[in-house]
Amino acid sequence: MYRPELIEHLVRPQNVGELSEPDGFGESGHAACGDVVRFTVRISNGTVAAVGYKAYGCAPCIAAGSAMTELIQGESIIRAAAISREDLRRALGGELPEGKEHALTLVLDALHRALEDYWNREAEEADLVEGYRG
Amino acid sequence: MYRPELIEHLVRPQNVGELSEPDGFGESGHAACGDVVRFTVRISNGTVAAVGYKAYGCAPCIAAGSAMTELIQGESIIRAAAISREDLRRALGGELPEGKEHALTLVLDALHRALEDYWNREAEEADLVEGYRG
Amino acid sequence: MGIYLDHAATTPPDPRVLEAMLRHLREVRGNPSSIHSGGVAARNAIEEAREEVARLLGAEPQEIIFTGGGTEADNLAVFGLARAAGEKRHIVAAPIEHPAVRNAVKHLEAGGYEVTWLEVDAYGVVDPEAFRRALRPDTAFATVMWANNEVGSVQPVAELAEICRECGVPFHTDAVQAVGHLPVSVEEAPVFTLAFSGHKLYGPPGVGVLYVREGVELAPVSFGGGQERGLRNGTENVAGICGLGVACRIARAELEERMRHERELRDRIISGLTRIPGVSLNGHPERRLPNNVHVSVDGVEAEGLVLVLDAQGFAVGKGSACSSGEHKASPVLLAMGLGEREAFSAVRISVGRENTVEEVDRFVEAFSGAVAGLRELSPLRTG
Amino acid sequence: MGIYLDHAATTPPDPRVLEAMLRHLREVRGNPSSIHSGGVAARNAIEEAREEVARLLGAEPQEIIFTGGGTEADNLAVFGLARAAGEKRHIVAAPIEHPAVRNAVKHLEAGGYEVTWLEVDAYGVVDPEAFRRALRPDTAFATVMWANNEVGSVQPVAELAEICRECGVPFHTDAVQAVGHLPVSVEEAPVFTLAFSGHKLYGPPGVGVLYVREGVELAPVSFGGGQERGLRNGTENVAGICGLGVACRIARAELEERMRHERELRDRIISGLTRIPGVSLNGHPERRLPNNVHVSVDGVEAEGLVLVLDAQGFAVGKGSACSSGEHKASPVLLAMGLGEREAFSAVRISVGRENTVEEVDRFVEAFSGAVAGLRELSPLRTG
Ligand SMILES: Cc1ncc(COP(=O)(O)O)c(C=O)c1O
Ligand SMILES: Cc1ncc(COP(=O)(O)O)c(C=O)c1O
Ligand code: FES
Ligand code: FES
Repeated sequence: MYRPELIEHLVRPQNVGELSEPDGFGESGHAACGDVVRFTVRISNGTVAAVGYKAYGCAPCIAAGSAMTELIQGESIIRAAAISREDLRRALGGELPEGKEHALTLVLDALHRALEDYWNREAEEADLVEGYRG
Repeated sequence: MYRPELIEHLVRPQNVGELSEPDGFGESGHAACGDVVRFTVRISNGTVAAVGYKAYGCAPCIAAGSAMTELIQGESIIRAAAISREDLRRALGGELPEGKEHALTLVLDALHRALEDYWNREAEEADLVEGYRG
Repeated sequence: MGIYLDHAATTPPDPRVLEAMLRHLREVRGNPSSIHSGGVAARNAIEEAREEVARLLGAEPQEIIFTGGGTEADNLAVFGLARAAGEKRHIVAAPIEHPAVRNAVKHLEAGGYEVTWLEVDAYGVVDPEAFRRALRPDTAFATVMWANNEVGSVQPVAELAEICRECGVPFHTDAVQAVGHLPVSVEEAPVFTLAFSGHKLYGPPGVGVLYVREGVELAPVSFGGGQERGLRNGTENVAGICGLGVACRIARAELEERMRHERELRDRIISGLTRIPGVSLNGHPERRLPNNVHVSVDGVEAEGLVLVLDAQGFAVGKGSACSSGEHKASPVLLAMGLGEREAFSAVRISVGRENTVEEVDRFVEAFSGAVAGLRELSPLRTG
Repeated sequence: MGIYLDHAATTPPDPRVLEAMLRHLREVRGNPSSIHSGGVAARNAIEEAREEVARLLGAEPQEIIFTGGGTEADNLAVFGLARAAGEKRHIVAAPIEHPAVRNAVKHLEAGGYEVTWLEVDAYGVVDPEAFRRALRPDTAFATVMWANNEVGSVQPVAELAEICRECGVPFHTDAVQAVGHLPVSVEEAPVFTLAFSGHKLYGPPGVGVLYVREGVELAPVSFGGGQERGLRNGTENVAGICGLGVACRIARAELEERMRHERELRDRIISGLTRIPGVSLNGHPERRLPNNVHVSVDGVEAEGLVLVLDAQGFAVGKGSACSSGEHKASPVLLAMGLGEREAFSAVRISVGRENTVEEVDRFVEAFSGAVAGLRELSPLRTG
């Protein structure tokens, strides 16, 4: 049913946890299936210096979260944000069973929210620094 | 399906053939199944001195004919005529499969006709001797 | 090979069953319908197996119909009873039935039958008084399973069957999980029909049984050479049937010992798992299958747990074996009042003959560790 | 063990098939619906077998449905096509179909379908032009078997299927006697559905196949856990399915050699038997199954002949295997114009892989002797 790569991520998930005082926080939940994924990231010099993830849900969801942390670790924010559905799928060994593809959506969405959160904070900070209020 | 006793009679039928100039001749056929049994008997001193049988039909029919010849051989006409369905069934090892019981009917009927034929001839002969015509 | 704790999904065939099957596959040459001695040997082997099966159930051999599996037997009962009932178009059924019964009844419902779906209590058990009230003069048949395949609760089938007999309503029971694991007697439970499946009692796959009480009328649902009194057409699976006969003979001889052993392991697992916080037993605490443990694990989805345990060499089930491919909450658990999340967190552990105390102890430890790991992962608990 | 010449009734499983089955029965632990690795192994084994089957037929794996036998596959096609056809309530069928198709069609006929029973010629073969004329706009489906199980005649199925395709009528063929004995390709014959059975091609008993062409709609006729795309519900017979996969692989690899061997033996038997006065071949002289000999023996009833031969160690069949328990003339032979007596005198000899030239020569001699003995017994000939 699931590829060995996926099982490996499920059984030995990487970067589990929640960073304290993260630079970005993103969470996504799928209403229909009840699954939830959360990313916390620390960014330094425009690259992902640390990442923590938590997941509740189906096996692909848990595994995809773990795979994603490995894919973004040390990458520039831009490249992290550009990681595609296909990249993630590949990291899990290929095609997911029918009806499980939304696990990828969930994980991508949660990551994008974490990165967005970071950008928003940056923007806010910049505002504060520049004293600018639109 | 069939008992070994029946198979034995089928495979090595006894008293096959037709006596030449028999004292009694009897044949019976079953319209529905097309089976036919024929007995020829030679009677001496009121006992069955010789018997021949022929049969066309199902296995129980062939076997029952053979079994019957063994049962009557050497018996008095009275006892031969009294052989029952149950005697014949027993000689074939017991119960026949559903729908095959008429093989016994057929064989009993053919034998009874042969004995009747003998009686009729006897009666006729007696008539001729006594010159009696009713 | 790892430790197999999924006997409710399928049981590995007993070596004695394999031996009997193999003997037939190698030595018997002939279609049971053939009149030569190979055919007769095949026919006799089937009839011997029929006697073994009958003996296990307290039935007569001519009341046993061999089918191609449990589902086929259930379908034959449901459709056969419905079609034999003529104008009567009302059905009484439990919502906790296996899909083999539930979906067959639903098909009739879609075709115009009226179905009274009974309520069950929190243990998944049907109330006999409610059952009695549901019966009507136009009830074609009623059906409640002997024991549930998910939560393991045993139904008061003898009582339900007795009610049906009083009311003159045909009663079918799906005893797929019960036969070979509990005493099942059609003398004590006056059911009309009863289904079970070879591969659930250490017998072969691909062969099942429908018990049909003498005098009960079933309309045929398959057509062909007239085998099994015209109720299951097609050349008989002689080897499978013989294997099933042996499985039934063994079950009869070893049932008590089997139950004692399974209960011991089951109770050990139940007490070990329910000691973990947030783990709760589903199904009836006492009136349950001797081999069944069914728990919900707060904060953990079953799929991941099953796979993590699998990676450690323990095979257990999630939800019902038959629909475990889908991400849908089991209707059985919902009918018992569980929420969606509790349903998705349900794991079924079902022990068997060959399991040992040592194995289940190792399992409890592994389970505890796996749950801890997955909970650590969960964003729901440590917000 | 004697000499088995009844392969059309059932074939002894190939040792390689048994080996594969046994491997699965012993080693694989898991219901294919289970998600643990035992379940996954079972699932993978099924999918591998599906590929082997597809390859033999020139089909795609997803077009293969595993069933519990040939009859089940035929029933599924007949009822599945009929119910999927909605308002169309006309059926075209050959009178020489096996009961698995014939009785299913008759059941529909009794339920209000109109059936055109085709005529067959003296060889039992359907005329394509008459077939074309029988098709109507309201024809739900048409069905003609690939090769007849009694007389062995092969039908022009590719042509019939092509006519159906032109007319847009679904076409089912029962290829139970053909697969593994003749080249059967769903590429060359554009059938909609095609059925066959494991135990007729040296595979396991209790498992069959329905090929369902991509896009063809079948209404389900069984209900349960949704296995086999919901068309054949119930836990899969994994060992049986794997065995069938192996049987199909072997058939593909060895078909030509098998056919050559069978034809040689068949022709030797035909020429030997037809040399006996009053023995005549039934079925088509050339377009017949490579393993089938079917003769009528003037003045002898088949039952006795079969049993006498059996006592000498030769297993042959009388009439059709599926109804040989009854004393009824085969509808197939009657449709071909034989009289009742000729029908009752019919014997079927079907050779197989393991038979030798020496065996069939001994058989011809035994046959000749048995016929002579029974004729001597007959009151019909020497009045
Ligand atoms: C032509 C034909 N169709 C269908 C069947 C039915 O197959 P099974 O008996 O395996 O169900 C048979 C064999 O009995 C057959 O010869
Ligand atoms: C209670 C119950 N009924 C019916 C079935 C169906 O049996 P099978 O899968 O052998 O057709 C099962 C098993 O899957 C079951 O557990
Ligand atoms: S089932 Fe929806 S992401 Fe897992
Ligand atoms: S079938 Fe009628 S006597 Fe043989």
